[in-house]
Amino acid sequence: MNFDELFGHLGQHTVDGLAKGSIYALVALGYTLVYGVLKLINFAHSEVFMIGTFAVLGVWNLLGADGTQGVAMTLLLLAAGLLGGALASGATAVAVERVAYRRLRQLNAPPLIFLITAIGISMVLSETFGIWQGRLVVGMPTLIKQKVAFTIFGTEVTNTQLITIVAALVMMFALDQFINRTRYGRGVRAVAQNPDAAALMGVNKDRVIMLIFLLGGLLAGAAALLYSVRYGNTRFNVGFLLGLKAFTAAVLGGIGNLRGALLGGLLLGVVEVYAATLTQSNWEDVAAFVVLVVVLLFRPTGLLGESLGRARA
Amino acid sequence: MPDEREVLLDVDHVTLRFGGVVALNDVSFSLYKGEILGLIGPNGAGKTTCFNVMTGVYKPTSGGVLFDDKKITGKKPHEINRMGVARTFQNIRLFPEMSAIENVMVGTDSRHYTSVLGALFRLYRVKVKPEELPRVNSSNGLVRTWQQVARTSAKIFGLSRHTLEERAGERKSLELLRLVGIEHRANELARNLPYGDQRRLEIARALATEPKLLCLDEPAAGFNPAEKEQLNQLIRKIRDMGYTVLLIEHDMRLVMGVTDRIVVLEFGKKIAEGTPAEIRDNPKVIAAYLGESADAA
Amino acid sequence: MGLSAALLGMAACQDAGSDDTTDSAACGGKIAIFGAFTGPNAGLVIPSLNGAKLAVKQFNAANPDCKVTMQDFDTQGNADQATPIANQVAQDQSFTSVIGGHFSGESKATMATYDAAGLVMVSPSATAAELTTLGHKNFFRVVGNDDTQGEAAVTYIKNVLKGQKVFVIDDGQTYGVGIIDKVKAGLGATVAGSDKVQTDQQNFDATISKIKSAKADVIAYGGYTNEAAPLLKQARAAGVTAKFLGFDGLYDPGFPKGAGAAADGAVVTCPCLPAAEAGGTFSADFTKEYGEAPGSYGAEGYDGATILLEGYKAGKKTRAELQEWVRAYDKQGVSKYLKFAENGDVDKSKVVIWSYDITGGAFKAQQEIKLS
Amino acid sequence: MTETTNEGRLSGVSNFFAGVGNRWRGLPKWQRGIGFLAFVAFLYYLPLLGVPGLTWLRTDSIEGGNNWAGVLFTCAVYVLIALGLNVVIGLAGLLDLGYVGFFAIGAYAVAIFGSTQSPVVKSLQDKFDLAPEWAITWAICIPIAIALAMISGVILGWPTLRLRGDYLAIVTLGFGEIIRIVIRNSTNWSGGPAGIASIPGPQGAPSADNHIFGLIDAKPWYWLALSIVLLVVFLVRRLENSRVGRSWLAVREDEDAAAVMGVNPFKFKMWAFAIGAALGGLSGFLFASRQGFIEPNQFNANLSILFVAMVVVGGSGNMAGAALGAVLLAYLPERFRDFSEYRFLVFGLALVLVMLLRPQGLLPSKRRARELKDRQEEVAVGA
Repeated sequence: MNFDELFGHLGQHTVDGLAKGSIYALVALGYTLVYGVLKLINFAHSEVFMIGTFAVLGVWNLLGADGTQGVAMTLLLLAAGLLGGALASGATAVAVERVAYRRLRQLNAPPLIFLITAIGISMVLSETFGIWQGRLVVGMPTLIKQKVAFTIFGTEVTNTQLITIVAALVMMFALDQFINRTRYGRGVRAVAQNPDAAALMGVNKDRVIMLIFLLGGLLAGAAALLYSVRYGNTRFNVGFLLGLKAFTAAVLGGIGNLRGALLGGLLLGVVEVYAATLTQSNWEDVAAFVVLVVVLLFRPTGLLGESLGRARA
Repeated sequence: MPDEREVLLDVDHVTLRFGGVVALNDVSFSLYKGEILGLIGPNGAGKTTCFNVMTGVYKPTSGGVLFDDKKITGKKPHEINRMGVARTFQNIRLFPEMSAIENVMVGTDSRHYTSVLGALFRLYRVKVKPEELPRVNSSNGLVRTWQQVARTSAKIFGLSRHTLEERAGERKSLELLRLVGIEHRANELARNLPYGDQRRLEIARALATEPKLLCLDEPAAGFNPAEKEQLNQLIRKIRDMGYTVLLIEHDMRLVMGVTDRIVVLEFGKKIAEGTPAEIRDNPKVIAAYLGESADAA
Repeated sequence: MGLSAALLGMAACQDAGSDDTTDSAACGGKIAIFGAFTGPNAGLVIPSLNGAKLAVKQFNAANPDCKVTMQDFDTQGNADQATPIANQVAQDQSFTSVIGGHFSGESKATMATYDAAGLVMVSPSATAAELTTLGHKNFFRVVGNDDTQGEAAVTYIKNVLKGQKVFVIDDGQTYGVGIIDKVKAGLGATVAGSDKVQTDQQNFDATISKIKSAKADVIAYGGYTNEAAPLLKQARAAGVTAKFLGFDGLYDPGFPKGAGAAADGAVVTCPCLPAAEAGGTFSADFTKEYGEAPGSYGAEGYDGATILLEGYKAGKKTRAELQEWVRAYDKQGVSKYLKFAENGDVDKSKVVIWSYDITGGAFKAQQEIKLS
Repeated sequence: MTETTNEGRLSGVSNFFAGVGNRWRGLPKWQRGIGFLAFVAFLYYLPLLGVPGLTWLRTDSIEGGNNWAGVLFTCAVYVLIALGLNVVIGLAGLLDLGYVGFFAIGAYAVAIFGSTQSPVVKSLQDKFDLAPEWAITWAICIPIAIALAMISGVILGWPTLRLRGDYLAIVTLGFGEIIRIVIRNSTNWSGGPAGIASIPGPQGAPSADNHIFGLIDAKPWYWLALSIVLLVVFLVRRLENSRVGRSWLAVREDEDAAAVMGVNPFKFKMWAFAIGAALGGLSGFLFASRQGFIEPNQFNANLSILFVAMVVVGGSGNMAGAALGAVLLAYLPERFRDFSEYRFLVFGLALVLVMLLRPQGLLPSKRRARELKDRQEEVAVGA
């Protein structure tokens, strides 16, 4: 147990953890949105994220990113990457809903069937990329050279970390506002609370469900961009572990609860970095799951409790 | 006169709050062995909540419930059931994918001892009386031989407790189905039964747990007058069999006709208690019900 | 591909333990070669397969009256998938020798089966030191084991990199752990810190912090590309300038590709010979045949096949005869002088270990590391 | 358009099954008994399969050698797993995504206590001055494996069975991963990433002298596994048709109502979990004994998901269905090895198609199928 290292650079590890957790949180939102409305674990969401990273890579390659471009070009590449990633992920998410879930919803199949279908879809997507892109890690151009953005209390915060955390928070805030303030958001909340009543009130349930898949996909695409900027690598199975963690984060915070996803993601990121620092990196998954079990023991519905409908609370 | 009788259930100053809402406010009443007590009140008066407190679904904020001189508040629902409280549900809650008789057998199981090991290995043998031995009655030679082997082995080794309990449970379940009048539907899935039969099945299932107290939650809801009359008969029959009955019911004719005493709740408070005749003339009760019907109109 | 492992894994078998029915008249026989010919680490193994294929092709061309065939079996480097293959090969009496396994796990998993069937195994690249200590007499390898590679790495770190503070990382797998333990033991007090990462890990912040805190000047990494490439990339991005030393697991074109510019200057050691140093015309032949220079273990694959082929040529036909042939083999190969010690390891004095550095995304042979 | 025809075909298949099933149930008891015995005999005969016309079932990929009996052994082990998981998912209605954890515990139990190469056995040898060939006998490892799996099932179930379904899913998933990672990261007792070799079988440590349960011939292993499967089918059937089975169903259908009727939901859920765990441990035990070598990578989360898929694809709640699912998912990838790289793409596609076209599973339990049908009707009425 390396307490000296942990407490010696506590701020540093916390910032590392927050940056790591921000990506978990963005992906977790996809799980939470779908769960909040459909009470369904969308296991294919990890592949939605994976496809986002490949889309970002594709866009960058197309535009000839090589890590030596100027500021304007960098901004353009970021924007194009965001667009490409979000579109690809969003489209994938919506397609998954159309192909796999819609029919099952019409059959009113039990949740277990959705789960297996989602697993099947997830296999199809990741295997397709495994065959197409190879099973080895794929490098991406380094878009933003990592530099220390500022230092507080001896903790160095790098520019990419800053971008990741800030972007995640901004998107989270935007989503929160969208769900709570807009007409579409009201529809989502209505369906989440009582699908039948919402249908009676004239909310188009299928539209709302499409919307949440799209939103989840867009956020996963954004996460894919941040991931690409920060880590500069991807792989056909990059989504598996990350998706698992993101889902854990969603449950940790209270699945179906948007702010819970944020809290859960950040907490999980920090816990993992602390655990990896205290012991060794190959214990971080154990730490993550142990925290999950302990939290659920004391708060059986997660830290903030579930409910998309009452996200305002 | 009532005081001479033995108290079976004692609801003692029970208060239950949900957040800011007071669902039950200092409710007290007693139930005597062998009587039929009606629990009435306008919608939302707290009748079903009161049931839920008695059967362990909710824990009261303060106060307690004594059953057979034992405290049952804080006990788990299945423990309370074993102590002798059974109930039906206002919104029918059968096990829809099990057959009628299986539903009742779940009830009889609560008095049985066989568990996983018993069912798996069936080592606990019980001697059986000659008339209970398996019969040899098949015309097929192969089967007949098998039956003979089974009979001989039962003679020598006895039968397992599992087998005996299964048989007893089946027999008793059939009797109860006959009692409530749906014996002919024993093998149908609960969800396929007509509405009235589902209600009857709930009563049979509750009786199967061999309760001392049977709580019926609006058993006549949705019944036509003829069915209500049958139910009236059934409840009396059940009481005559020695059960104590607590009845929540909206239908005044049924309540007034069948109960020995009545407790009236309004807004979570007890407003009256007495014989049907006393309740009928109680101005508070009349006000409560008139108020309700005025609202409803 | 755990799932694939799961699905395929548990099968194994044979139908009849029939007698040795090899046709005694004809010269020649059948070789089975197994390894990770697909999957993430196939890049490490394919050159060896190609080397062996080349040897067989040349042999058959030179000896039309002594036909040897070789059949390849893909394990994806997975112990689970190697066992059913071992069972099939073991009971198909037409197979009289085996090349493989290419990774240590699959070798360990199948050794007992091949041993029971009396089949000799010649491994071009399974390097876990443990393999030759398990008491199976049928296993031989034409490479130095991880202990010798670890020793070489220690020498290299001390003499060439002049590391004062070495940070060691492994991936928690058999191969990585084995080699790093050896390095740690050899370096003693100069090890400034250590970490263990895990397969498919994506974020290495904690590891990088540890490297920084240790103020390491050399990083030694035992493992494969999928984790090493992102780790190195993230470390360089975070401003870690320590020299990076990997082992043969990273001697794979995928590594510089995955790590990009960050890989420049990284060094890997490998108990395999640079193409240009290989004896005879091997390197030229290989390049001619496959259009690229033999990568990792190309020469070793060729040597492994050659040992067996010469056995067939010498008239050895049964499994037992071939096993004896390999045990007694004593000859110069293209990668090194081939002579096996009692336990099946290649004679330690004959082990050849080279270091390769990466410049501009390609491996370049640097120097041979002499074992002290 | 194609979709409808597929559907039509599939429902034709299911009608066929239903027809066969009804006719089967219509037969006198003794005829059914004989039919069942004939089926069992066929199962025992299967590894020798040489009937012309059926030989295409075999999975021989090279001339002269085959792993047909080995594949059958795999199928039998998977059936055992499916039977255990079916108790948890199909009967008690608990979604367990960490079943591989119990499988791993069973496998590691026999490896750690039975192999001469395990660190635990070695330290026992040192401590008590035993011969280097000493290890705990295979037969004694059976109860150890089952007991360890069962105990870990109880330890996992105790805090988590109070959680609602989806939470249980993620917690069990985490549990499976924790088991694997802990085994992998601890070298001093589990052999760490290198795994443990020389795992014994009924005839002791693997060696060329084991003529029955040897390394190469899988037939005896298959017969052993098949016998265990039949025994387990018999025992689980006993449970299904008892107070225990009724309680599981009742809890699955309406937990609160069951509790009020005197069923202790926690107790029966725990039993389901423990029984499932025990069977998982037993199958892991068999797997490891046959394999002779195990390493932690063989027990990752994907495997748990595959296990759940077996039960659901086959027909959750129905032993025959779960077994069919297990056989298919173990057998098909072996039979179609030639697809190689595309195997898992095809596997995923098949999973999706089966679920979309036949959501109740291939051989649904009568109860589950009816539930689904009724739900469809509800929707139709609602729409």
